[in-house]
Amino acid sequence: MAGSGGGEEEDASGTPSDDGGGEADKSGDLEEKVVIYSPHGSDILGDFKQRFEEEYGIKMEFLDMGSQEILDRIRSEKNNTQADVWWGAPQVNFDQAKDEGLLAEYKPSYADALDDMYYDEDWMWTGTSMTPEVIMYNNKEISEEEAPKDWDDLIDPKWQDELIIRYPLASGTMRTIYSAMIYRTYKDTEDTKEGYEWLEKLDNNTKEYSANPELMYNQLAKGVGSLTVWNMPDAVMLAEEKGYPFGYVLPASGTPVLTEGIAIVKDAPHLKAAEAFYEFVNTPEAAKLLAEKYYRIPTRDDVTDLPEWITEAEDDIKPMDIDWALFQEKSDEWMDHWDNQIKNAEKETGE
Amino acid sequence: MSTVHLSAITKQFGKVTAVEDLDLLIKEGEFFTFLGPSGCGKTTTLRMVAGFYYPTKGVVKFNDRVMTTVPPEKRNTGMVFQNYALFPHMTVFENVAFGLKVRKMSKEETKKRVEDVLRKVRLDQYAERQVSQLSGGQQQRVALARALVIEPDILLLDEPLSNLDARLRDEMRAEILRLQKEYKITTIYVTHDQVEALTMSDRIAVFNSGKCQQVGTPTEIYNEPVNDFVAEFIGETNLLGVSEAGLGENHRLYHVGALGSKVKVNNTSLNVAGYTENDELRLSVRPEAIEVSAQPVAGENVFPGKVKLVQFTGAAVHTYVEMNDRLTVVGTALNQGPSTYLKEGAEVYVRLPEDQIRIVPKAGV
Amino acid sequence: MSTVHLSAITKQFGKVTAVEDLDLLIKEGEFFTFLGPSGCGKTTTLRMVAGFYYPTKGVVKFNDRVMTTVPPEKRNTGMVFQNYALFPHMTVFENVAFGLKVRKMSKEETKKRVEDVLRKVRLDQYAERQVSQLSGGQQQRVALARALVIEPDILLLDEPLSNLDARLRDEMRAEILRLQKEYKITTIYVTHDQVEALTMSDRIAVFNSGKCQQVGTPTEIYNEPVNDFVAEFIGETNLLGVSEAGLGENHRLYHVGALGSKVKVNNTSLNVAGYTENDELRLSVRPEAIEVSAQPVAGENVFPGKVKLVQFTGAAVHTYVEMNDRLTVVGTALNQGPSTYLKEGAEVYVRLPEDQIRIVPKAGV
Amino acid sequence: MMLNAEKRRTLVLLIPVVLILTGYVLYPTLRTAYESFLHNGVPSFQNYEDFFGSKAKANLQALWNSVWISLLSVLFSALIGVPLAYIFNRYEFPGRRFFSNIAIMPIVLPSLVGVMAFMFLYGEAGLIPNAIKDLLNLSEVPFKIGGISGILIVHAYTMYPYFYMTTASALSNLDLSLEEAASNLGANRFKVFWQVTFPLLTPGFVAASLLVFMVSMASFSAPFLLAGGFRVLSLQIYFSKINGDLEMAATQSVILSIVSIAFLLFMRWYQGRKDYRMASKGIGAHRSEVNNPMLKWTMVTLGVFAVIILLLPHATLLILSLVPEGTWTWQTYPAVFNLENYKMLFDTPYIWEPVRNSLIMAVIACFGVFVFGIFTSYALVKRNFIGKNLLDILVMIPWALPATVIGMNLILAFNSPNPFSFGQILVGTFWILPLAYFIRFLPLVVRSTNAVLEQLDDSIEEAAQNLGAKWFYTFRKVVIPIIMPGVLSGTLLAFVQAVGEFPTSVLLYTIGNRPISIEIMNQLRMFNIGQAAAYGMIQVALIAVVMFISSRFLGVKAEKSLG
Ligand SMILES: Nc1ncnc2c1ncn2[C@@H]1O[C@H](COP(=O)(O)OP(=O)(O)OP(=O)(O)O)[C@@H](O)[C@H]1O
Ligand SMILES: Nc1ncnc2c1ncn2[C@@H]1O[C@H](COP(=O)(O)OP(=O)(O)OP(=O)(O)O)[C@@H](O)[C@H]1O
Ligand SMILES: [Mg+2]
Ligand SMILES: [Mg+2]
Repeated sequence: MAGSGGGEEEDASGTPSDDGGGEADKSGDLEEKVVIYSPHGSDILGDFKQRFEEEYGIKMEFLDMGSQEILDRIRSEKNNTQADVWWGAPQVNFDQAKDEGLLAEYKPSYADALDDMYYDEDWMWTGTSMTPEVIMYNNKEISEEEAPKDWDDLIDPKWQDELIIRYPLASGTMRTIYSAMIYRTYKDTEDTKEGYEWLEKLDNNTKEYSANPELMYNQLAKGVGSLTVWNMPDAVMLAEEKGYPFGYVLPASGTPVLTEGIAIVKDAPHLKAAEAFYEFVNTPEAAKLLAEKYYRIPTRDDVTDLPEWITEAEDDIKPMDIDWALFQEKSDEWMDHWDNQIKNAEKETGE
Repeated sequence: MSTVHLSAITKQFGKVTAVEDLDLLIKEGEFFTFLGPSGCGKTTTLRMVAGFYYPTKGVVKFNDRVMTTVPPEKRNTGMVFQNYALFPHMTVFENVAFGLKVRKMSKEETKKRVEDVLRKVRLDQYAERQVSQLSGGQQQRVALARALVIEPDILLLDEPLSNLDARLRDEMRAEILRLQKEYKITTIYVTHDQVEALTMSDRIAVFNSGKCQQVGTPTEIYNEPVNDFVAEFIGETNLLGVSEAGLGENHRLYHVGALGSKVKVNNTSLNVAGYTENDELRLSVRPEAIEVSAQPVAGENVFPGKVKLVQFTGAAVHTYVEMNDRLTVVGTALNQGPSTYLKEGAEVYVRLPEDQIRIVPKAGV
Repeated sequence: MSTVHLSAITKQFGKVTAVEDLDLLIKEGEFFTFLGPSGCGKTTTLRMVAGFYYPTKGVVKFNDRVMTTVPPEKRNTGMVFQNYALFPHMTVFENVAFGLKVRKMSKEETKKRVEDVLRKVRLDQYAERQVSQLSGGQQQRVALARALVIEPDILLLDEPLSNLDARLRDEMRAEILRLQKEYKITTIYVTHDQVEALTMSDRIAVFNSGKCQQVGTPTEIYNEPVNDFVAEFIGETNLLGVSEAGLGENHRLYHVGALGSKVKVNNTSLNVAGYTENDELRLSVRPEAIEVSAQPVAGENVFPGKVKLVQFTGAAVHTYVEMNDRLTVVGTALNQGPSTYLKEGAEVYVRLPEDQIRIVPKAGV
Repeated sequence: MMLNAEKRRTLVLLIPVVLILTGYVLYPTLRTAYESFLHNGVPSFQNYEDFFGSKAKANLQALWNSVWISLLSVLFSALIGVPLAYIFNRYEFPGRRFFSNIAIMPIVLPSLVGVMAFMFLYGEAGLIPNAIKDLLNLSEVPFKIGGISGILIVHAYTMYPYFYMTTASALSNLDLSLEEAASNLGANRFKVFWQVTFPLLTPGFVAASLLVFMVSMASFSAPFLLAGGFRVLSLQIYFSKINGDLEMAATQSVILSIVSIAFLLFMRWYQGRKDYRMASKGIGAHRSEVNNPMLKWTMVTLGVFAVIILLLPHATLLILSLVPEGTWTWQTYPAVFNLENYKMLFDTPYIWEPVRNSLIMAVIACFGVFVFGIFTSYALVKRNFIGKNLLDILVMIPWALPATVIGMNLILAFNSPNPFSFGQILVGTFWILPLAYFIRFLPLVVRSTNAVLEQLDDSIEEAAQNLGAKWFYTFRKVVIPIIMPGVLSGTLLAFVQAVGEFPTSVLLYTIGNRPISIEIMNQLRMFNIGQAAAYGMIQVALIAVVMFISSRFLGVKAEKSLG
C-alpha cells in the first residue's frame, strides 16, 4: 500500500524527486539518511520509518520527544544542526521557532489541498492534522445526557470537585483552551476580566491538577473526578484503543482547533531527503493511515474514506475564530496571571 | 561494693580460646590485680566483667546476682580502656562529665566533681581542650578521670597508667588507692608493672594463655610461687633444673644439673612448693637473695664464678656471674655508688642462701 | 647511621608551646632516650625528627643535611607510634611487610624478613590475623616489628614497650639493642620506664615542660643530677630543703630545716652540684643509700625515727621512717625474706651517708 | 619556603581538581549566572528586581516552600535512613545481609515511573487505600497521598538511601570501644546513640543532609506529579523556561543555588566545630555481641516489614508491567496479567540499545567520578589551602542546581567550541551525556568520601609515610582501602542514578546515545504505561544485578577492614 501510495503521490505532485519505478532511482539524489524530530511516538514513527525506508531506500532516523523539548533542542543545536525535519507540534511552537529563525521555508506539492488555516503564510510550516478540543467525561459516572454540553456548563457549581485538569502551564492543549476561554470575551472587550473570572470558577470546580496525561486518565477512569477538557483524537483513541470509559462532547458554542504541523529545520544537513519525507508523511494515503490507525484528523481536504468518528464529528466541529498571533503574544501573560493570581487565590496546594 | 564471682568462664573467638575455664571470687572492696603475659586473656576477662563480651561458657555474678548477659550500662562498673576510648567530639571536660550527665547530676555538682577529679589527675588546665590535642599520657589520665568520677561499684582498670612517668604514676596510684579505700570500690586492675601490682594489690591472679596459674597476696605470689612460670614471671629469678637428691633433717638436697653439684634447701613450705612425683623440678632463687662477693664466703651452697656483666638500673646493680659455660646467674645489690660495683671479669664467690631458695614444679602447658 | 642535630627548635600549637628552644646532638649509632613527665614534648620532638611536624623555629639536620622540611618518606626513619597507627585493613603480615613492599623487595625476601622479625617479637603464629583481633600488647609488637623490619637509618620509638609485661619487655629490649648495635642504627627512644631508660641508653635527655633539663649518660643522670627536678624525676629520692651552713676541709655543712639540724656532705663534685648564690638548695639522698637500722649506728648524719610503713615491692622493701611530724624519709633494702622486714611503729636510726648525699639547686621554671 | 614539599603536593593535587571543576562546573554555571543578568539581551538587574518585586509573591512563596519542604525531607529521610542503617549494620541477625541490600532499592526506582507507581499504590484510586477500604467496608478511602504529604513521603522514600548509605559506611569506621565506654559509664542504648554514636556520625549526616537538601530543593518529579499546583522553586524554573523566559529561569536558578550553598556553608560550619577523628590508641574494633533472642526476632520482624514496604512500589511497577493495555482503567484492581507488554517491547528491534547506552555511559561517568571524587575529597579533607570553601562550593554546585539547569548550562557552554571541550562542539555528540552524568554525580562521591575521610586518624597515613611510602603509594595502599566503603557507596549511588538519569538526558541525548530513561518517557508520552513499566522493570533488574555484583565482589574487600 505504501509503495503504490508513494507512486500516486508523486504523480499528483511532481515533486523534485523524479518519478521512476525503481527504489534505487528514488534515492538517487537523496542523502544517505534523514533525521526526524517528532513527538508522535515510536509506534507511528516506527511504522513510517519502515514505509519510508522501503520506498526510498535511505535510512530514516528519529528522535522521539515532546514538542516543547524539540523546540528547546533545535534551539540549542542551532550551531550544530542535527535534525532535518520537525514533524508534529502545535502551530504555536512552530510560530515561535519561526520567530527565532529556526525553520526553513518549504512549500509542499499539496499546498492547494490545505485550507489557509493550516499553513504558515511564509510556508515555514504546514499543518498535517487538526485537533479540536472537547469536554471529556467518565461515562461510568456520568451519562451522556448529564454531561455538560458547552464550556459554560463546566463552571456550574454542581461539578464542584469533579474536574481533573491537566496542569495547564505544562500542556500546550490546556494553554490553548485556557487562553481561548479568555479570548472569547477579550476579542470584543479587550479586557481579560471576564475571562479570568471564568477561569476562577473553573478552578473552583477543579479537584486536582494532574502533572501528566497518564495520571489524568487514571484519575478520571477510576472516578476520582469525572470531567475534564482534552483533545478529541485522544479521547477517541483512549476509548476505542485502550478501553477507557470515556465519552466526549464537542462544545456547542465552538471550540479551539489546534493545528499540528511539519517543518524543515534551517540548515538541515539532509535537505533533499528532508523534503522527500515532508511530502511522504502527508500524502492522502498517509493521512488516511494516520486517521484510521492513529486517530489523527487530516488537514487535507482531499482525503476520502475517513473513519466514521471523523466524518460524524466534522459537522459538529465549530472552529473558534482565533487570532493565533495574538494568542502567542498574550498567552504567556495570561497564563502567568492564572498561575499567580487565580490558582493562587483559591487552590494553594492542589490537594 | 560488690563481689565479683566468675565461675567456669570460657571465652572463644572462633577457634581462638582467649580464656579457659576460669574461676575467680573477688571480694567486696578488694583491690585485685590480673598479671600475665601479653595476649593471655586479661582484657578479655575484664570485658566480660564489664559486659562487652558474653562468656562462651560460665557464669558471671555480682554479689549473688547473675550478670552473665546483663547489658553493660546496667552494671555500674567504671572502666579505663586499654585504648582509652575517649570521645573525640568532646572536650576533656565533656568526656569526664559524660557519666555524671547520664546520671542526671545537677550542673553545678557535675562541674564541681569534674573539676575536682581533673585536679587530681593534674589536668585542670586542660579542661577545655579537644582530646586530640593532648599527649598520650594526658589522654590516659582523661580516661582515668572519666572512670573515677562516677564512683562506680566496680572499677575495671586496663593498664591505666602505662603511658605515665614514674612520678605521675605514683601519684595516680595513690589517688586510685585512696578513692578505692574511701568508697570501698571493688577494683580489678590489669598492669604489666610488677611493682605496681605488688604494692597496690590485696590479691593477684597470675594468668598464662587464658588459664589462671595462681591467686594470692603479693608476698605469697612473690615469695611462694606455685610453679616456675609464676616464679619467673613475677620478679626476676634464676631458674635451675634440679632433681631430688636426698632428705636431711631440716633440709632437702637437690642435684643441680648445670652446676654439677648438690644444693641444700631448708625443708619448709616456704622453700619447697607442693609437687608430685611426675613433675619436673626447678630451683628458683631471686637475684636479690644471692650474695656475690669478691672474698670467699662461709656457709652452704657457695660456688665460684666470674663476673660477666655489671648492669646499672638506678637503685640497684645487677651482677651477671658466669658459673660455667652452661650457667650464668644474676645477683642484685643496692646501688651504693659507682665505687662499690664489681669489675667485669673478676673472680667471685656466689652464695645461694638455703633459706631463700624455692623449689617449684614446672608449669603444665 | 646518621647523626641527628636539632638546633634551637621551638614548636608551637597555636598558643601552646610544646617544645622550646631545644638543642640536641645525637651521635651516629647512639641509643638516645627522652625522659620526662607526661606532656613535656617528647612525642612532639620525635615527630619533628620524623617529619610529621615542621618546627616553628629552628633547624633539623641529619648528618650535615638540613632536613627541616623534607617530607617524612624521604627521611628513612622507622617510627613506633605511641598509638601504634596500625593499618586496620591489613593482616599482621601485611602491616609488617608494608615498608618492604614500598622498598620493592622481592616476595621471598620480604616473606623471609617479615617472618624473621615476627618470630623475634613472638608473633609468628599471628601473621594472618587481622590486627583488630589482637590484644593491646600484641598490637604494640606489630608496630615494633613494622619499624624494625626496614632497618632504618634512624629508629624512633615512642613508648614502644609500654603495654608489654616485664619478661617480654626484657626480650624486646634485648632485641632492639641487638638490632641497634648490629646495624648501628641511631635510635631515639621515649619511655616512662626508668629502668629501661637507664639500662638501655647511651645517653639520656631529661625534659620538663618543653625544655631540656640535662643530657648525660645514665649514671651521670642518676648519680649527678643537675637540679632537684632531675634528681626527683629519675629514680626515687628524698629531697630536703637546705641552706649552706659552713665549709670543712673535705666536707661542707648544710642546715636541714625539716630536721632542725646540720648535715655533713663530702665536698666533691659528685656530692655537690654546681649552683649560684641565688639558687634555693635541696639535699637529695636516694632511698637505697639510706641505712635504716633498729640498733644505733656509728658515723655521721644519724637521726632517730619511727617506722611508719613497710612496703614490699618484690626485690626490694621500702621502709618509710617518720623523723618528726614534718619529715618522713624512705629507705630501701633488698628483700631478704619476710623475716627481715622491720615492724611498723618500731624505733629506728637512720643514717644519711655523707658520700651519697647530693646537693642540688632547685630547677628554674 | 618552609612548607615547600607539603605545599607542592597540595598544589599538584589541586591543579587537576581545579581545572576540571572550572571547566565543567564553574564556567557553565557562570554562563547561567551571566544569563540572569540579562534582560531581553541587555545587561541589567531587572530579573532580580522582578524576582523580589513584581513576581515576588509567587517566587518568594516558592522559595519558602522549597526550603521547608527540603528541610522536612532531610528530617524524614534521616528518620528512616539512620535507624535502618544502624539496625542493619550493628546487629547480627538472620537475613541481615539481604535486608541491607534491599534497603537501598528505593533508589533503583526510575524517578518518573517511580512516582507514578506511588500514585497507583497510595493515591486516592490507589491499591492500598482501596484494599483497606474494601477489606474494612469503609465508605471512603482511609488515606491517600497527594499534595505536600505526597511530596514528603516520596522524598523520604527515595532520598533516605543517602542517609542509609553514608551512615552505614560511617558506622563501619566507628571505633566500637567508644560506644562501649559510653555504656560502661551508664548510658543506655538510647543515650549511647544520641550522645556518642550520633555525634560521631556527624560527617556522614552532614554529607547526607547536604545531598538530600539539595536534591529536594531541585526535585522536580515529585512536586510536579503529586501537587501540580504547589509552588516550589524548581517548578518555577521549569515553568519560566516553558514560558520562554530563559533569563528568569536563570535568575531563579541562581537564587536556588544561593540557598543551597548557604545550607552547605552552614553544615560545614556545624561540622567544623568539632573533631571526629578517632585517634584512640591501637585498634578497638571489637564487635558488640547481641544474644537476646527477643531483640533478634524483633529485628527480623522489623526487617521483613521494612522490606515489604520498601518493595511495594517496585511490586506495583511489576504489576503495571504485567497488566496488558486497556484492562486496568476504571477497575479498582487489575484482573488480567500476562507478558504482552514485554512481548511488545522485545518485538521492537532496538530494545537493547538504550540499555547498552545507559550502561556504557553510566560506567564511563562512574569511573570518572570514582577517580576524580576520591582525589577531590582528599584535597578537601586532608589538605589545607586557601579557597577550600570555594572549592567545596564548586563541587556541590552541580548538585545544588536543578538537573535541567545543569543541562542548560552545558548546552550554553558547549554548543560552541572552547578549550574545555578541546575545541569541539560537544552538544549533539555522544560524550556530552557521560560528561553531564560525571558532573552531576561527582558531589555524591565527594560527599560520601568526605564522610569517611573525616574519621580517618592522620597517624595511619603518617605511619605509611614513615615506612618510606610515597604519598601516592600511601594513598593507594592505605587511605583508599580504608575509605573504600564510603567511596563505593557514593559511586554506587552515582551509578544507580546515572542509569536512570532523566532531566539532563532529555536535553542532551542524541540518536546515538539514547538512554533508558528517555525510552521510558517516550512510552509514557504515548500512554503506554504498561510498556513504560516493563522498561522500568528492566532498569530495576539491571541496577539490582550491578548492585549485587558490586556488593559481592567489592563489598567483600571493603568489609574486611571492619574486623
Ligand atoms: N595538636 C596539638 N594542639 C595543641 N596542643 C598540643 C597538640 N599536640 C600536643 N599538644 C600539647 O603539647 C604538649 C606536648 O605534647 P607531647 O605529645 O609532645 O607530649 P609527650 O611528652 O609525648 O607526653 P606523653 O608522655 O604524655 O605522651 C602537651 O601539653 C600537649 O597537650
Ligand atoms: N576479636 C578477637 N578475635 C580473635 N581473637 C581475639 C580477639 N580479641 C582478642 N583475641 C585474642 O585473644 C587473646 C587474649 O586477648 P586479650 O586482649 O584478652 O589479651 P591481654 O591479656 O589483654 O593482652 P595484652 O596485655 O597484650 O593487652 C589474644 O591472643 C588475642 O589475640
Ligand atoms: Mg589487654
Ligand atoms: Mg607522647
